[in-house]
Amino acid sequence: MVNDKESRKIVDIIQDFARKSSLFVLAYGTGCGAIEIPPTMTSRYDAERFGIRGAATPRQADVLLITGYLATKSLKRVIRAYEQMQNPKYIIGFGSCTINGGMYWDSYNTINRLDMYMPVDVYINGCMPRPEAVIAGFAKLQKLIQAGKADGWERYQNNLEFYRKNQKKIIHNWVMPDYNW
Amino acid sequence: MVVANPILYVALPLLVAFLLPLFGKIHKELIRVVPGLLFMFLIFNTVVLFSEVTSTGKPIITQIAGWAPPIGINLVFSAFSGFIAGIISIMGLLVWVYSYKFKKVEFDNSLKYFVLIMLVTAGSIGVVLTGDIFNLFVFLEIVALSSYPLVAFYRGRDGAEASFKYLIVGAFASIAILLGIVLIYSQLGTLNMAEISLRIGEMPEKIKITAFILLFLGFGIEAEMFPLNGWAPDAYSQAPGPVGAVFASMTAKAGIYTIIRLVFTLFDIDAGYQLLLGMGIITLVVSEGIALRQEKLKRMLAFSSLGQMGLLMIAFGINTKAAVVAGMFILFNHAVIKSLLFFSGSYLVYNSENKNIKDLFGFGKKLPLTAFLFGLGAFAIVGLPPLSGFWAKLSLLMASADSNLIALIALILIVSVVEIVYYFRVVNGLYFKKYTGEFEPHKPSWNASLVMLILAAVIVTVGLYPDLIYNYFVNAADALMDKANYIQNVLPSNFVGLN
Amino acid sequence: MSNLVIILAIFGWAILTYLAFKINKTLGNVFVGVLALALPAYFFTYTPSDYTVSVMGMSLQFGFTSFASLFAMLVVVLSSFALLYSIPYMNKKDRLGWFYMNFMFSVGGMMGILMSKDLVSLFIFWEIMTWSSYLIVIYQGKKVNKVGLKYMIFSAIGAYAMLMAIVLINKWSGNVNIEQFFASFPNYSSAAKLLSSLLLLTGFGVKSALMPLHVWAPGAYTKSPMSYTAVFSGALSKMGIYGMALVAVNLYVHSNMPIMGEVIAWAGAITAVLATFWAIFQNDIRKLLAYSSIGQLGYIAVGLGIGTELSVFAGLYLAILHGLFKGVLWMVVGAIEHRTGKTDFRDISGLIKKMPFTFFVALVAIIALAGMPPLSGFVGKWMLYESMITSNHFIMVLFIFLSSTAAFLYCFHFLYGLFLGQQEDEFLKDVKEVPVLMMIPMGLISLSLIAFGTFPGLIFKPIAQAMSTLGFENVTWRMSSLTNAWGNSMFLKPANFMFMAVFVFFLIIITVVNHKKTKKVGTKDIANGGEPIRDEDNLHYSVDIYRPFYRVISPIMKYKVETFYKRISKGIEEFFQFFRRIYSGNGQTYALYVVIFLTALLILSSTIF
Amino acid sequence: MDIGRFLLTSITTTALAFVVGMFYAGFRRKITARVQNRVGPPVYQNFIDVVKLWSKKSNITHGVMQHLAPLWQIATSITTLMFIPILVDSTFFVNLTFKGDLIFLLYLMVVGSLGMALGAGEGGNPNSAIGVTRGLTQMIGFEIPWVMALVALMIQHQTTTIVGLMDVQQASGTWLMFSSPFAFLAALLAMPGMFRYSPFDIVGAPAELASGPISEFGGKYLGTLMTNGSIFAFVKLVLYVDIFMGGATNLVLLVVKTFVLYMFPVLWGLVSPRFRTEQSVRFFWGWPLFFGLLGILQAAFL
Repeated sequence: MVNDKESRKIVDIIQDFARKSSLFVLAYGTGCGAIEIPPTMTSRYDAERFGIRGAATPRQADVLLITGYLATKSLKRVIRAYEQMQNPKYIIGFGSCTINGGMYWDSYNTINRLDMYMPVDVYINGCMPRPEAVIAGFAKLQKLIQAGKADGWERYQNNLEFYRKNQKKIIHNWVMPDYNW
Repeated sequence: MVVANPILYVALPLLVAFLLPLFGKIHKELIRVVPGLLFMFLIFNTVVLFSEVTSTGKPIITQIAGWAPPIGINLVFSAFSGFIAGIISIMGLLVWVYSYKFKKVEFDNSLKYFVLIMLVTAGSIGVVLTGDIFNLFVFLEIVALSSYPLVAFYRGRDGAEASFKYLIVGAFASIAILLGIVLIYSQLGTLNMAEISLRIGEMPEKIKITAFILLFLGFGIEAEMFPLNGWAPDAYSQAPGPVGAVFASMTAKAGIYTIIRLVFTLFDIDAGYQLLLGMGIITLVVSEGIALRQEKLKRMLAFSSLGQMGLLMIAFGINTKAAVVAGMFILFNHAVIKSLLFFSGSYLVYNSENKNIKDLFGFGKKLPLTAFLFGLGAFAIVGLPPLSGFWAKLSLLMASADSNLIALIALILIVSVVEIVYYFRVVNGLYFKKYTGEFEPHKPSWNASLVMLILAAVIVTVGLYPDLIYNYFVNAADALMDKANYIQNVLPSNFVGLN
Repeated sequence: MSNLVIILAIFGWAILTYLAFKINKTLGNVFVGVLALALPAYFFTYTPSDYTVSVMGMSLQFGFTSFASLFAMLVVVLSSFALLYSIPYMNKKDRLGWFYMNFMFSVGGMMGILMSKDLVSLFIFWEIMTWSSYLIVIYQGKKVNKVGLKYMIFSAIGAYAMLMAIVLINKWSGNVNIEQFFASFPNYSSAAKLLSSLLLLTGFGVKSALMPLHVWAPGAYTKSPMSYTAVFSGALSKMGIYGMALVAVNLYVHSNMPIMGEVIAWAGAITAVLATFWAIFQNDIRKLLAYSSIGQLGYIAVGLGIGTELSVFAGLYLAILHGLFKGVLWMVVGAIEHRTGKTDFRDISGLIKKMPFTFFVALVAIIALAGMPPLSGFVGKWMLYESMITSNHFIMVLFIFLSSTAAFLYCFHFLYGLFLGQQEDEFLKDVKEVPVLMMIPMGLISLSLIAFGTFPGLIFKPIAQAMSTLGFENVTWRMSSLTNAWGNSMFLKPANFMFMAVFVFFLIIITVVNHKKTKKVGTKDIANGGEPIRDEDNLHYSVDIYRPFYRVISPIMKYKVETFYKRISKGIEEFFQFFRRIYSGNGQTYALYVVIFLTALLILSSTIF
Repeated sequence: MDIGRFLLTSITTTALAFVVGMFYAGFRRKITARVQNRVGPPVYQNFIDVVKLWSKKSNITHGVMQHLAPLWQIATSITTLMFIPILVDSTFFVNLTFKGDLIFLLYLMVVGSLGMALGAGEGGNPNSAIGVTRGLTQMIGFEIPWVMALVALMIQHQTTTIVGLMDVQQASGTWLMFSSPFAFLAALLAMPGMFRYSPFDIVGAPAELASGPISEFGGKYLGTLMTNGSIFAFVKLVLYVDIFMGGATNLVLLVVKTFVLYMFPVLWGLVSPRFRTEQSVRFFWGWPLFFGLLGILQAAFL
């Protein structure tokens, strides 16, 4: 996939517009940040305005939200969920914890940098990020998608060995099936 | 006719019975061979006489010692009595073949056995053939007296007990019959059945009925009618294997013959038919019901046999020609099928102490032929086509339908379902229950197998083509139903005179 | 060549086959194969001629009516397929000669029933069919007393009811000829009409497993080898339908007793509903299909009971069709049993991976069973519904609709539980597709099911001929359209072709688009909250899957007819136990009986004589 | 039949159904949002969703049945559409209107669900199987009153075709929903079940079953399913309108009538919590069944 805007065909532009305007979110409530999802989705902030809605299973989802700290135990599940999602797929790191560990930076059972393990497209800073910030993050993601630059899923494919190495450092009893695309 | 004569039926077996010990002195094997020869001759006798009866259409009447009836004693070989006599002699031969090796090592026992069998044969055929009521009584006594030791043959406690019960009840039968005969003789002054039949109207009503009741009771005991058949299950189950078949195919036939003669020929009481029918129904239901609850094979077969006797009484109690034909058919079937069941059944429980049904579980694989033949017999007796039992049942049902006895049809069919239940339980057990290993299967000897195969062949053949013997039944029924003809043939002069 | 020869030839061949298996298994199989091929070859080429045998003063007549030959066609086709199928299926079992002999006996029995023109020979062949099927039911030796004896008892009750009817008919009509019975039936008194027809119905109802008399069916269908059950449930139970059609149509419809037809129809409707409910909750495939068979026979009874032209036509069509698709389904079960040795939903899953052909034929048969367009089952369902609606059976139509909607539940359960769902490598390791000889029968019947879906006229012709025997002359039929009594029509070709066209169009689209990036993944790779599933985790959800529905209808399901029968039989046994005490084994008692009997007779002599 | 003309009309009909159905789904989301005091997505949001799903770059399938599952659905929907008169006495939208009748439609309409059930089953996801069993159970529930309503109409007017029923309404000038109110009530109450809208949405409850039967479907499969959903919704609505509301003489009227009818399950769904499976079956076998019976009695005896 070529990333410069000039060479893109009209079909790609339409498709990217559709991808941007219809984001199905697999809200994986890993950490305390998950509490900010309900106000984002419900009447006060109403993310559905922007075509953002929940999806029940990874098969249907486009966006994986990592809501806050990621315990080593849930990392495995998150990776699994991500790998089951279908391309193109995006990850939004949510809150400080996903950037550098946040208040859990020295905890024995959380990971500090999410992008060592998974390809993050957009980070939303804050502890907690308020719904406004969340929506701003989504807007940023939408811009990236429209520009064809939200290529986390490609990075994951291309650098799978790097991610696997880091993942296996954390997850000792590795029983995951192979990532097959 | 020199060679074949009805008298030989009675005389020869009696003679052989008495001479058998002497034969035994000459050569041990003779006690086995001679009865067989005798039976073969009896069958020959039957064939010859029967062909004559069929060709002339008249019964053969033999006068003993040259005295003409009603004074003299006579034997009447009609299509009816001759048919039963034929069945008895053929079954006798088969029993003989079956039990040829019976107790071969114990000379005394086998001698006893064959003598008794001879006596039973003589008595049974005598009962069937005689035209004289007192002689009938005498022959019945011969049957009874030879049956007692057969029941107690094994000299065990149970056998003796069964025999004793038989004896007690048999004594009642003797008394009742004798009293009845005395009553008749005192009123009519004759013992000839034809003449009694002719002049029964002369008897005062009360005495006639009393005599009828007494004879009915006595003959009912011999015919295994409920509730007079308490002796029968014990006797059947305690007697040696082949004797069960003897009882079913010979003595029971004699017993039912007496009661048929009583109702059909001797007396002119219409209620007699209904009484016979009613008692038949009760016998059928009670016996088959009890057979359902039996745990011992032979007792089950015995009760089933009683049920068949009930069926016979029903058939003759209906008193139409079709019903009597059906009755003859059932009589034939009962002899053949029940013998097959007794023959094969006794091999199945050969080594078992208590002869329990559960002792023969799994024998289907151990004794394939015997088990198969038992199964075939079971299929036949419950009336599954294309075996012979079906045609008998069908003709009985059609006869009852013709007489508007719809409830009776339903009853018979319900009882047939009960029959299916208990027979199929045994057959299922034979083939599909696990072999306990407690009892060694005993292989039937070749002669026993032969007999069973012959019986099975008869069952199948008659089932496939009932017309083969159907005409005999019709003729027999004709002979039985036509009372006037009977009287005319026995007493030509009197009958004409009366008219 | 006379008709009787066919039957005798089959019986003779049965015995020869038995002997052949005694010599050599291969030889025996050859014998089986020869019959399987010769039977249809002979049946479809010969010209029937009547034959009369005289037995015991009754004349037994043999010959085909066109109605009987419709059913004979089903019997011949299904039996020859089932015999072919048996050869590989039964290969590893023992006592094959016995099995095939009884198999052929029952085939001969069925042919005999259809050839009989009088009631006695019908009864004889009926009983031959009954005991030979009984011998096969107990052939595997499982639960012989519980299942086999139950089958035999019910069959006997039915058969004896029939026998009673036959002897009564013989009395009332003067002979046992079937046609003359129908001719003289209107002259019967009303009690005689009721009695004779009800008894006949009981007889036929047992074999066709109508509701209060169905108790034997689940066990018997389950316990016989599947290759025989295909015939048992497909063709043998149709003998009951055959008789019922004769009774319902010839006696009730044409003799102005429609109320009895209603009784049959209602019995059928209730059977259809309850049996379907029971089928839904089964966890054994064979039980499921057995109950389903009972339910399907209920539809047929409804069609025959209503007795209009369309409904009888629908009933006959469904009867033939049920024989075909249930034949396939039992063969499918047999195939699964053959390859996996299991028949319980607990043990089986994901067979589509290893047995795709079997899955395909099962799918076809199930769609036909469920009555879905575009396959043949729908044609029958359509005619049945239309006939009910046009004849104002509006409550009954709801029962039937409830039943056929509920049937979707077990249809799904069947396909999903066996073929779909989680694929367990451990379980599927040794499974492979069935041998070709088993595929051929299943495949051919499935093809016919597909063909009849669009061109039911292929089979309408013999049905229309059969209808003329039943007194519906000149039934009009068309190759691929249906019409009801109000003149509303259903055109199958446009409907089915439209469906297929759209299907294929979208199939192309969905396959072509993004084809390279469409991956096939295993069933362990499922979205389950991110937890990877290990090989030993079995997430197959196929046992007790309809609990919510059970909670809804549990008030009905509490009552089982079987309990009622159990109570009756227990009562009877206890009653006879009482009798048994009469024989105390004591000589004095017996003597007492004699005295009592004598006294009673003497006392009662004045009243008796 | 002229095949070219048929192709034209059928494709037009399908396109119409697709567009209208999509907008209805959009309106439903919009209305839902407004009721929940939200702005909600644009009404064309569903088009975007479908386009997005079709433009997914990878797809997974568990096997051939799952691959075929959406096809059963969509083939069913479009075939059903062909058999339903879109407009009264229209010379254009004839399609296959005169080739089938209501019994056929009743059966045809469930083919899709069963094909879908098989596809969902092959996915091997227990959630799908649970969803399917619930869906099938619920189907038994709502089909009965629905069929009762149809039977009542059929026996009253002695016809089994939709065209026949529409002719009856044309001739009498009265809609069947007024002349057969009980049948209409029964059918109306069965409607939310048919749409699987709340309170009968336990089949695919997202929080409970992870969207049930479709939980293994993504990308183009889900896109096909959504397309089908909109067409099928239109099919059902037009069927109701044709049968009970006299059909429509032009497209505007058709849209108005179907939209009004559509509001019933939508609005009811908005204010209802979710029924458990057995509760929903009991619901359908309660009042709707009673109304259906009344309808049949009315048809049979009045």
